[in-house]
Amino acid sequence: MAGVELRSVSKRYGKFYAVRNVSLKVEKGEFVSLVGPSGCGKTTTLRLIAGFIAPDGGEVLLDDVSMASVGVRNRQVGIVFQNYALFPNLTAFENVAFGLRTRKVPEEELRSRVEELLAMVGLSGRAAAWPRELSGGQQQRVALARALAIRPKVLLLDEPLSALDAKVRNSLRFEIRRIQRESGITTIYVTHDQEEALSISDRVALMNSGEMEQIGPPGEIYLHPANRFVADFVGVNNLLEGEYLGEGRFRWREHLLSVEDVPLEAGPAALMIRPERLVLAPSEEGADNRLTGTVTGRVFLGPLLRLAVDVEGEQFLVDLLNTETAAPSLDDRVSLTFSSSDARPVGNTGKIPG
Amino acid sequence: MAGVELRSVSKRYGKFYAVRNVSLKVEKGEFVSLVGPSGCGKTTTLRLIAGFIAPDGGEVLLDDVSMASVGVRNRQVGIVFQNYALFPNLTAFENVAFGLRTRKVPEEELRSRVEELLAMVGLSGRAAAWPRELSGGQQQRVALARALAIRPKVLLLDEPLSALDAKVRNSLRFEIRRIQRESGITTIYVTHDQEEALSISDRVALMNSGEMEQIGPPGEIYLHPANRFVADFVGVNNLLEGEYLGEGRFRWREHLLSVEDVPLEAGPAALMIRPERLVLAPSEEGADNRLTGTVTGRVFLGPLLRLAVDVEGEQFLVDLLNTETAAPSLDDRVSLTFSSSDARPVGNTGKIPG
Amino acid sequence: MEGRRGTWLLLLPLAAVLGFFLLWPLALVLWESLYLDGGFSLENYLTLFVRSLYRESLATSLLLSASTALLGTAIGLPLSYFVYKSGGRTKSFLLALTAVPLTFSGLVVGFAFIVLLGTSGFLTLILRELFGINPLEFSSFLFTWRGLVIAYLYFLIPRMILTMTAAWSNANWSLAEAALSLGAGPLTVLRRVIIPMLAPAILAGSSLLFAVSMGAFGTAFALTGIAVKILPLVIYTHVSELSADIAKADALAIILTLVTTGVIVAYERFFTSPSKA
Amino acid sequence: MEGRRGTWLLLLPLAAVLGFFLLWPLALVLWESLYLDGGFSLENYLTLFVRSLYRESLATSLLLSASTALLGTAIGLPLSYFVYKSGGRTKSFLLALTAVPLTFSGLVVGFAFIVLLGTSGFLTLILRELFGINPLEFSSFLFTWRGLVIAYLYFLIPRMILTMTAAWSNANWSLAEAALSLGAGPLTVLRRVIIPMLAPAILAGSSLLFAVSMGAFGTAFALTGIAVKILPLVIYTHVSELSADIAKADALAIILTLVTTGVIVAYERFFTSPSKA
Repeated sequence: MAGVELRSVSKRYGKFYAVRNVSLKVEKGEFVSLVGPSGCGKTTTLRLIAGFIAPDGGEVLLDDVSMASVGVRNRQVGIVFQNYALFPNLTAFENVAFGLRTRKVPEEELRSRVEELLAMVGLSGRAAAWPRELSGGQQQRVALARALAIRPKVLLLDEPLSALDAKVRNSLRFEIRRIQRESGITTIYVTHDQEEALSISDRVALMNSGEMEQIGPPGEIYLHPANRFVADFVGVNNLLEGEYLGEGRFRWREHLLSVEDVPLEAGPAALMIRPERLVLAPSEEGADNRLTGTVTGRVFLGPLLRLAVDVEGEQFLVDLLNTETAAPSLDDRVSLTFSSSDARPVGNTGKIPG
Repeated sequence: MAGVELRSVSKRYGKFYAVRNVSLKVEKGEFVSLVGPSGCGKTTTLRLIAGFIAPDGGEVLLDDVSMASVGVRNRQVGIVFQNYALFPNLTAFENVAFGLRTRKVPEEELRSRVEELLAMVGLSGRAAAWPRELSGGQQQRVALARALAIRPKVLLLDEPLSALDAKVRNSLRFEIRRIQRESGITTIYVTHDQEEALSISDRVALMNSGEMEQIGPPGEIYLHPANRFVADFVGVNNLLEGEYLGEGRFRWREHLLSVEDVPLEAGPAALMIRPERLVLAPSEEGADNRLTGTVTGRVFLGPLLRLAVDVEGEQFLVDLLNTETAAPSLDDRVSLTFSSSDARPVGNTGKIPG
Repeated sequence: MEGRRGTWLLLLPLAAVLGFFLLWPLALVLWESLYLDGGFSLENYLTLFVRSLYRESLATSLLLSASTALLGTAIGLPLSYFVYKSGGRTKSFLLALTAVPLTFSGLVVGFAFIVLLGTSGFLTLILRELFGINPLEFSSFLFTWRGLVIAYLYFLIPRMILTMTAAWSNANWSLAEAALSLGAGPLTVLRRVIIPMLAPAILAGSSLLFAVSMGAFGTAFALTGIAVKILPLVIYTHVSELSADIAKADALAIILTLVTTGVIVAYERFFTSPSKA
Repeated sequence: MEGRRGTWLLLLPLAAVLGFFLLWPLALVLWESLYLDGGFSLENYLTLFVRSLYRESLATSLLLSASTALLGTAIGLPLSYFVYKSGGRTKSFLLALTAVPLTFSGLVVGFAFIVLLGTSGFLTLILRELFGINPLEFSSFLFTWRGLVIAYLYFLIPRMILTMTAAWSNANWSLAEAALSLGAGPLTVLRRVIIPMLAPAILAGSSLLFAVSMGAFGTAFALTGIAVKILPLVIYTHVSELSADIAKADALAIILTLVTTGVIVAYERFFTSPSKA
């Protein structure tokens, strides 16, 4: 059973397609992120699901029921906005209670439900607080509790963490996922931050210019991007411009490399190698897929140590776990190797829907 | 020779100390970050160095010369602001030329210098553009070129990347460092983002409530935080509340752990273990520093795979490099070990100036 | 910044002189209104409440101002929503159009209404042709305080529209969307979300309308001469006539000023208080 | 949002009616000013430029408005910086104080100046005691257009201060700091950074001052009766006197409206154009 289904949904503004022929099926209880650069249509898609706007073509279904003639207030969706959107003239308690009051839930049941929700988001003690007395992170917790109060069919989050600072963003991200897992609610999470999307989602849907580029689990998106746009968007990558020769062979400058055998036409292509898949090897041995260069940069990224290695004028990034085993220093000569399954040729186009 | 030196500098507003007794010595050509939560005094410190405000006590020296009686316009400092602060009525070229024109640099020399600087920040083609025609990242590049044009004694950057989005932030960060390295200019970089500070600085100065908590190279701050504030601020950590018994012994619940031998009084303390220093071991063997638990979370963080392991109700984070070697799944029983040198007891106070 | 102290030294005397300049005339009016036969007395004020002319003029002014504020708000509020919603170029055009009447002299407005609705006014004559109304009867309405309400609305409605269009633009629409998604009906959204959100702006707008109506002179003077006894006109007659009674005019001016300033200050307090909804 | 179409349907006729209501009176005045002896003619306008009374009244009005706009800007600008810099509670207090004169009726302002500087005015009498000046000579100044400038400044300087205080608050001070750090002196910073940054606000403020001066009536009327020939007063005499010449008044009203609206519209175009500095 699908919690949310989009069937070839489009939304036009004049001649501009904000969303074009988008299909997506989200299982009940699944956590799916819509991710992409600003203006890619992810927020429009969310608003189509919520019912704030109506599609020009296609259909939106919640729990397998078409929403064509159902308005926002009857869709039973919980929404969390980037700007929190708490009612400023109501306390935290009354904000969470709002949806229950419109549903005329008896006072006693309402009280216990609100208290349970505030406890769930870790704000039991702040029931009487006004929104302006709460920090941004706390306000967003209240907004989350308010959205969940009505036991929605689907929880829609529109860049819920973008207005918060890095520390709060990181911790709240995992808390949202924990709460989602506990309540088992179907969730659609819109963000422009690929790291955020990859870290908390069951599946990630990557959008660009109103269309779906790829849908899949984080690992698949990360390791097997459908095209260069996806490869570029999902994060740090070594992308080598060269020529795919077919059958798992790729030419980069003078080097003939053994790479993943993908269904891509022979011709100009880019080779994608993740920084953590490049392995440092003693400089002498001869082997396949070996490139020799000089360490030109060394960056400390918390748990990671990121090296920049100059190979024939091209800069390669190499990620090592930041443990005390001897890592090369600046200006050291190093050899980089990689297995053929970690080097993926990508073309400029091509979509892999999930 | 010190590029910048602060000698017991203080700045009060009424009874509130924005900066209290801060000393800092930055070598010529060094890149030092001032980092800390908002309101910690880092921006005030920068403004004291720039000369926008005068200290109530102590002294600011640039190139070993006291600045007590030198105003902003004669200090020869280059400043980059969070909001770019480009002159909106001047083109990119004229913005960069501004400081040279006030210095009455001959037209020909000025022209070649500005073009060289625009090339350095990768904006050769945009000399005639108005600031409003440039993206945020491009505007900040122009601001950087403008600050460097006057060949300043010190470059001061005040949260230069905070207004930019994540992708631009990440790439511009390293470009700033490259340009700084090439021009060899003494640099002070203010940020609230610990990851940013750790990744590009020669040394990091961590401030809190107007005072210096710790000054040192990124690796030292990261691995040997002086106190709990630093340990907490610099990033994800496993912090176990327990008791330090002295001589490298620490009690956490029923477990007697062998830890780093630090000059800390025996008594209640926290034990800090970095997620990447926890090692997964086959569940059966018996050894020192072994904790057994269940995998409750599994988060995909690009090059990293972060596991949450529940040990006796306490959640431990474990970072693995995201390579295809078999990582444990949810609900697997795992054993965690760590070497005594990777487990550092920290007290609530204690400062380690650099 | 450098040289700030110098700037202050330059500005302080200037500020002192001008603060004095701004407040002195009013202080003087106040002083004169309290000074009677070589001593201080509230008699000028007491007279105002005893003599029916003054009582009635104050009552008429308050009635006129309250009516225009109320009607102006009621009509301007939905119109401002319409302007806000039109968006883009239409919105810019409508806003420019709305701003036009604000620059008219009050006198011109009064005058335009005479041309339109006066005894030999354009509309009056049309209505006589069509329905055989009596021009004198019809336009006599224009020269009462009720007629003034109509004329005042002409320049007050645009003020309300401009105030509220800004408020609509700054409104946080996510609040309304959140309420809808939580199952609230349109009326509940209006009552519990939109009105509390706009309340400060609505109050600001109507206070402004009230204060402007209290003090307006040109329109009333052009329309009714001194026939309708409203405060500004009564003050004028006391100053201009041969039997000038300056002390009474002083007291009336003080009362007029207190009412208008009071309304604006009371609103400011509300608007800038930290507990605003 | 749901039901938006319904809202539009409700609002459109309302908007149409009111747009008509707002524009009709003015259109009518325009029509009447062009309609002469059963045909259209520009004669009413031509007369205005031929007869010296009209030419002079237009010139006086423009001179008065330009002077008040210039002086009001020159005095209000540094004062607004002072208000902005005072900060915190002082700033709130000064802003509240500044807003007070804005709510005064123009009539009361004129009246207060008579009490202060008139022939038997408070200051006049003091100066007579101290320096033996001739009260008649001294206060005769008040009843010329130059005297009006002083009185107008009373309510125009606060307007300028309020406009500019907002502008100072929105100013990007980093620009000035950047210029200083690049070695620019205070004068260069003022000339190349601060003035370009504030230019739109300064122009907005002085346009407003100009437009308000053009249309102001109460203060001038209270001070000088109809002695000083400025446009609003000339219009008034044409309507109120027995020898009412409505057509001329129409033409004058149109010209007055064109000037004030023109100034504001010209400013708006500049301010909202994408190439603003």
